[in-house]
Amino acid sequence: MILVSASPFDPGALLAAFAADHPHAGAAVTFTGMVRSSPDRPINALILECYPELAENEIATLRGRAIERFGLIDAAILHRYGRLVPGEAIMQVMTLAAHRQAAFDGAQFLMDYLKTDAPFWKQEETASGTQWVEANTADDAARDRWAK
Amino acid sequence: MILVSASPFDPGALLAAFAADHPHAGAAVTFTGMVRSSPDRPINALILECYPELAENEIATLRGRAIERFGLIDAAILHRYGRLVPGEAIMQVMTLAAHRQAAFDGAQFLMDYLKTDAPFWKQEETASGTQWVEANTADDAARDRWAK
Amino acid sequence: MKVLYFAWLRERLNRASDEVTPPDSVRTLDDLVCWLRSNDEALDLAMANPRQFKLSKNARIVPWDTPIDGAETVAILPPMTGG
Amino acid sequence: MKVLYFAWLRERLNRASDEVTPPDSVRTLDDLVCWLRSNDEALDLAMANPRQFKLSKNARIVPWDTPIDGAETVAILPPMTGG
Repeated sequence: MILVSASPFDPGALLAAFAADHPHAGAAVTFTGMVRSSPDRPINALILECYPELAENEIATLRGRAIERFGLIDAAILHRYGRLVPGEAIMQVMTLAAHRQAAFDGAQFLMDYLKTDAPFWKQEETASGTQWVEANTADDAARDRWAK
Repeated sequence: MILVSASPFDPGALLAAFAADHPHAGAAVTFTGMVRSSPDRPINALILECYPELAENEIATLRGRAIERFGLIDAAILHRYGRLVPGEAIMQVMTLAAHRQAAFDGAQFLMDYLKTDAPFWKQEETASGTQWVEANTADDAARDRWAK
Repeated sequence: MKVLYFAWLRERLNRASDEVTPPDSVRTLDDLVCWLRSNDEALDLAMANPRQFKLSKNARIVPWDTPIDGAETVAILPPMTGG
Repeated sequence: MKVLYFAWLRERLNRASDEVTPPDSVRTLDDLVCWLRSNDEALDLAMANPRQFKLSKNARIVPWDTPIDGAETVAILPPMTGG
């Protein structure tokens, strides 16, 4: 399952549906990314710009690579765009495998690539205005650990 | 949150409740372990024996160590015992952190220790009888990678 | 051929896309970017550090040396910050 | 003092616990296990590879050399297979 959408999603309901689809898998790992607002850096909202057609294509490719590389039973990726307020889920990755390590590795692989290779761009809306979030070189390093 | 119980739980509802408790965290990782029955090794049920009082104490200690070591905002561990059929959730670990790597590391740390240091013992009920699941030396190795 | 701009590149150019007809000398996406920059000072300035951008052709991320043959939509993508 | 047995150890002994009063010479959990084994052939056999077992005292996993002072409940735990 791949979903790139401006509509909110329910992380728990998605996990329930995903697990119900494969009643005989052993291990599921779910990563949920949420809009964070910390006291030292409060934000009103996160605005995500997206190139949806490209996002769907790239995410489908990544999903296929993760399934093959880690022997996953299934993988699902959801990513929102538009304006989100603190606490809302931005994205969710779910992996299913026979054993836990494959499920963990598959989820981390997908997250590391989504951070750097999926066409989304974040803007933070704060009391003093709106600014683009800068790309993080640590994210490139996290992705590159999977190169082989 | 720690729960050691013979009653079934709903993985999705637990994730929803956990995330709702901390609306300003950035990253949640959820691991769900489910009873697996494969075509080449079908089982009717998994029967988990437990020492509940010890399990609660050990899990509480592990939870505290994970929170401190990875700077987690929160961590929750649920583990069932009793008789479970294929597809049912055996256990769930959830971690919340500001950033994804801490959430992933905390969840893996908890899983690795739970496998070897939490007082649960699995029996597989198959067409030909019931047998104890043998401890896996790979699980010891997985736990030992966190030694420092 | 349509060229799309995203995020802060879109903001700096004050538009989300251009409709262009590159000359025959433009054979790769790299050539296309050079030609676009030579015709647009704002784009040239915004892309002073070109290798931070990824390029897509018909909604697929591709290497810079990809031929433009068959390209209906090319996008210039600033470093991505999703996930 | 109560001694608890779990999983296949419990099955092999055909009981889940014993109520015991160890002699004064038994000072540590290690001593306790030795004393229990010397009095019970089935337990002695089942624990032929003793270091695979963990021990708990009052519902806390503790090292084998832990003093038995204050122990109300000791458990002998075969290798765990939860998670």
